[in-house]
Amino acid sequence: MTNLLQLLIDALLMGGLYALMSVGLSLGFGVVRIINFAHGEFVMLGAYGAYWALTLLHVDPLLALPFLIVLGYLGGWLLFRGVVAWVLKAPALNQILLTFGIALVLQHIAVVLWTGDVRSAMPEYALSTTIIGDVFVVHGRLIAFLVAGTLIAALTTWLRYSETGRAVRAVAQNHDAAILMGINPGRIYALAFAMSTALGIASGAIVSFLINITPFMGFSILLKAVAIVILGGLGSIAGTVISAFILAIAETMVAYYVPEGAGWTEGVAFAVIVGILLVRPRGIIGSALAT
Amino acid sequence: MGNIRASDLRRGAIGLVMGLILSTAAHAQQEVRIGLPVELSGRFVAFGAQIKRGVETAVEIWKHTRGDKVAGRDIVVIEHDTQSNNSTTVSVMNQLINSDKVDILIGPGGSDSGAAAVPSWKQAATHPVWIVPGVSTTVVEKQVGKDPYFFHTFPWTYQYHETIVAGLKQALGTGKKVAIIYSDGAYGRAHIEYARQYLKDGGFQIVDEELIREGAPDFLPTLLKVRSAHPEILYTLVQTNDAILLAKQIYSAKLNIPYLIGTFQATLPEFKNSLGAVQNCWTGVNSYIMNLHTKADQAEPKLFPAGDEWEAAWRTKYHKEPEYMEVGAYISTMLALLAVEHSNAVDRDHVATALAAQSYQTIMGNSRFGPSEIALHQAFGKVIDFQLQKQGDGYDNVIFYPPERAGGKLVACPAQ
Amino acid sequence: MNPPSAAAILLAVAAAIAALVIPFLGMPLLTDIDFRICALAMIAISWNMMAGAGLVSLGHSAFWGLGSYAAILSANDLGAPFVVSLVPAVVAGGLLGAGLARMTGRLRGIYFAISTLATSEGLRVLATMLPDLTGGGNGLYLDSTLFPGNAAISLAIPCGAIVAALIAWAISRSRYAFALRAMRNNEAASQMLGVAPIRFRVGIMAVAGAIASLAGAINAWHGGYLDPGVAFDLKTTIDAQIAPILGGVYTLPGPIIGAIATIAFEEFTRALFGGMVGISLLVFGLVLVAVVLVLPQGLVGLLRKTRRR
Amino acid sequence: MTPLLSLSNIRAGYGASLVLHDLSIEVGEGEVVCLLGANGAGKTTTTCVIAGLVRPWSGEIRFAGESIAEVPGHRRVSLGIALSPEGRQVFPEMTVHENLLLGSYAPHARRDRTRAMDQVLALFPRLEERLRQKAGLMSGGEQQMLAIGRAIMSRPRLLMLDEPSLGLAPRIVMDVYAAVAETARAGISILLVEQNTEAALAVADRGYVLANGTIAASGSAAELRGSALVRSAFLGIQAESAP
Repeated sequence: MTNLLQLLIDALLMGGLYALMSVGLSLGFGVVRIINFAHGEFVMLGAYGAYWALTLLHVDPLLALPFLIVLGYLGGWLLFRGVVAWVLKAPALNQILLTFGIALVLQHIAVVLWTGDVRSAMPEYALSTTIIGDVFVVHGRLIAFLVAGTLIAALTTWLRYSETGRAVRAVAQNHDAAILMGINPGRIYALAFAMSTALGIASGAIVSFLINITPFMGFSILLKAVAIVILGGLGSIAGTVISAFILAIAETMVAYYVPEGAGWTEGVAFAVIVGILLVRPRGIIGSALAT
Repeated sequence: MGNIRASDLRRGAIGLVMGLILSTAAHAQQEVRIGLPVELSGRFVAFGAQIKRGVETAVEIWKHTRGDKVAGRDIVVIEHDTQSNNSTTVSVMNQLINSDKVDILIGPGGSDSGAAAVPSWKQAATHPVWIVPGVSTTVVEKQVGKDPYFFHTFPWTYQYHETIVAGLKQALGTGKKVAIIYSDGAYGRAHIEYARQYLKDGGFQIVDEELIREGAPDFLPTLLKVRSAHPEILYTLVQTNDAILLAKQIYSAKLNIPYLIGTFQATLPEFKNSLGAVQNCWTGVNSYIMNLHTKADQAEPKLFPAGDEWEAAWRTKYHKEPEYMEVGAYISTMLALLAVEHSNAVDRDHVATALAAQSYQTIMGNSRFGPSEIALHQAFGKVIDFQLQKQGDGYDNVIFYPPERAGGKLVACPAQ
Repeated sequence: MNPPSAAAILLAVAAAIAALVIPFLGMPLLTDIDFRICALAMIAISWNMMAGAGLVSLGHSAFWGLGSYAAILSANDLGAPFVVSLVPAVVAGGLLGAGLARMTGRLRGIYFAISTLATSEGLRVLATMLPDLTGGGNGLYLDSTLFPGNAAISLAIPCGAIVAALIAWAISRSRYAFALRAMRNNEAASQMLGVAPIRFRVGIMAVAGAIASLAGAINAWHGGYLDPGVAFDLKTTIDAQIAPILGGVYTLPGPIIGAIATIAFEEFTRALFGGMVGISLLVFGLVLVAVVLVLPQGLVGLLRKTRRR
Repeated sequence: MTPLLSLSNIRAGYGASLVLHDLSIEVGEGEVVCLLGANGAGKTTTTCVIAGLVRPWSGEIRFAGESIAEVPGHRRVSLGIALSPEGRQVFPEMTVHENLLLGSYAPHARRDRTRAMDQVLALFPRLEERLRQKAGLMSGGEQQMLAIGRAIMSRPRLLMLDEPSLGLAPRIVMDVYAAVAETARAGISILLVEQNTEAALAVADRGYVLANGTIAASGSAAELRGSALVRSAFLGIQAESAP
């Protein structure tokens, strides 16, 4: 049953991408306790960044990636200090509306600067494939999977073994105890939010040669990331990565086996959100943190 | 706030209202008001921008040749952005018809906007002449029915498939196995019925029909199902964004299907620029294709110049190739202005009868309006089948049907 | 809620009369704006009711869309005239509201918001994938023979808005109000005081859902055309939040003043920037961010502050 | 000899409710001082004010001769102030080892982290056995040892312990207090906040009795042990006459 094998490979490669897209959101929520509704727009900006690097400067998206990550980090830091920091104590309503507003602004800055036309980056590895037996692997997807894997591995190692990484986990687990250790929570919030933005930009850069780039691509990405983060347990990085693969596999299976399945795939993410929230509001896989 | 008495409020409101009523009435005689309900932001911003450029150029060239007025009236173009949002489209149509009291409506471009615009036009007591240079979905044709004030200068869905299937039949004979991929939106749903009907009548064997979701990131599962059906022809009914991604994923999945059939997307610059080599051997239809070296119209050589001259002028003005909806909007505006000039009136009956009687030789062929399956006034229903074939380092639209305009033959896509 | 001053009552009555009279002034532009303000006021009041019980809805387009389809389908398939077709819409909205409240009983804050978002997007996928019922992507046209004329519809929406405002006013004076405020501040504490959160939550969500669906239904008749994208448009969810936030959350006049401000602002940006692609919605986003940062209590909060000083 | 820590006329509370009314206490260099009092007397608020988690409404805090009221919470550990907080509050998802590493997060502590680690593991051998285990899965007593160990890792001059014996079996309480005594012998001044009067007075040089936010009595450990006031303050009954 070659098609099944092919489906699993596609799902696996797509799962890596979904993981990178949602890990940033999960980190942001784990530490700063805010679901950033503008996360999809950071992915969009990353995609445009890689696209313009390739078309104007003839720099391959993978070479542009480090610069985009740094830019994303700085942008995230400024956005946090300038705007997001003021609503940390505000009720959930204000936080949701604020990030919603930021999403609207970023979306339409993109429309004003680059119009609504469809674009996609086309480095030569985007479409070339290798055939193994009668299963084909698209180079672009494999590369995206590998880059996503390395970035997530780097993130988890940094969180586990570095001083600041431990400090971030400490703030996420117990804000007051972290202060007693000499950790400045304000700085850690800004750092975590900036990293979450940088991760969004990075996933945008590697998505630029896989799917279409438009100013309005952010919203559907956000909803998928929210479904994954909720399935994986809010704030748990490991849970998020596992549930990213689960969602990718579920979507691919529905697309293939259910009649007119391609139409229903988007419904899978929403069914997951509603289903999980009713069964176990704190998410299933990762041990969720007390919000 | 508390101290304003209710009576003051009332007196102020009435004064405002009277002022408004007087001003609109006075303007009616000396103007011809053209309303543009166009998408200037949102998903269909590309179509809206094209229509706007087409209308602007037409008015400019008219003023250049005939002077600032038409039949003694100033030309006033009123444009409102529908934001590619159907509820905004309803309010924009209401505003143009009832408040701006336009004489002629031109637009919108996208099928969804067109579908949403119909009810507010039909419900208006004396709805104005409405020329639509875009919108292919027959949902609109069914809603508009035999209305004498509706003019369509763009092919309907079935006119696409009538010509595509005829071209395929002439090139490949009958009995070939066909797989169809269609989108779950208005576009796909509208086209699938006619595609099925014309392909069956044309003697083709439909082996697979697959639905895809508009804006989905991954079509591979669908392509695997198509691959197991082993079709010789892949017939796709999707709009620009999905068409680009689908073309890329078909290429990387190495489906090796000899004939790749699309509808309009192969003509769009976004399709060509985004795909590069991947666009090779995709076929499509269009009512307008560049450098067909059409001749100028005898009666109005300045308003409808020769193809090459008009295209050159367009390139210098906008530094880009002209696209079909720009040409459609240009011609629609010219026809409208000529109708006002011939009938020397702006009321809808005179303009409608004058429009229906006209016949000019334009870049998109003869402009005569005739009945389509349901609607009364349809122009430029004839489409041309073409295939993107590699010529030197670029890709050209090689026409293979109808025979009298063919410049080449349909070729199978190279195996990967 | 301190008892409203005489001026406030006068203003409310004047606004109600204006909303009812405008459609008959023969001013189409004004009638269209009046229609959109009243429709927005209805969903803003509905959203504000939910927010009053501590429930942040990100799925108001679900109620709006469900109401639209219920009305148009009952008209086209069952031949129900305008007013009769509003009944299934109200019932559908109420059931969805109550269902959501019961289903998401334990969820608070962000979780509730996300489940409403998922519900509205889920309904949009359902509407797209069931073409024989809803016409799917092809869209659904109101059977024009049933069209009761613009007057009836232009009158229905202000009545809907006035009814919604009266319901909100009635609730604010009932013991519901104190229970809801307790729930908003601290669910556990209110439980101890004998307030059954589930019962109040279901009640409020049913009423608020019904109001939002009624607005959607009347708008569907006004527009005459429906497709999943229109019915479950994200913009409805955004507008439903912006109006109460702009006007002042948890207050009675807030959603109404906010609705007027939002539509006025929308017309202003469309007129001023209409021609330039995307600018109008960009400015709108900036205002949203600014309002949340600068005016958390919205205009009414500002008004109250200035009057008290 | 100026005291290491001195609080004068501290008024502090949460929101609108005042908890500490004009609290003044002192801890000398190398001294072990205990702060006794019933539940809700304001003991934890005191430690939070000193550690910088709670801003006092008024009054002065001086540490090693300087006023530290303006020093933010996360900088007080670098001055040498460490707190093992009420309820232990270890980082549940992290291992014992990671919790201890975090204890020495402050730059000055990071420099001789290995020596501090050996010292703490010697002081609490049970922690060495469970070094790789998640802190959240350990017993109350082990978590208490970890909390104290974590505080010691920051090389403090003043170690504050907030109710270390709460909810522990008597045998574990003895181990904990043995470790406290050994730490005191190493010259670290200790502020011991406790309800367990005997255990505290056994270790302390001097002490205060806190009742309803003010100091009801103070004196050497011996004086306090005998005084009726300690009993009444502890049981919360209002004593007729001050000693």
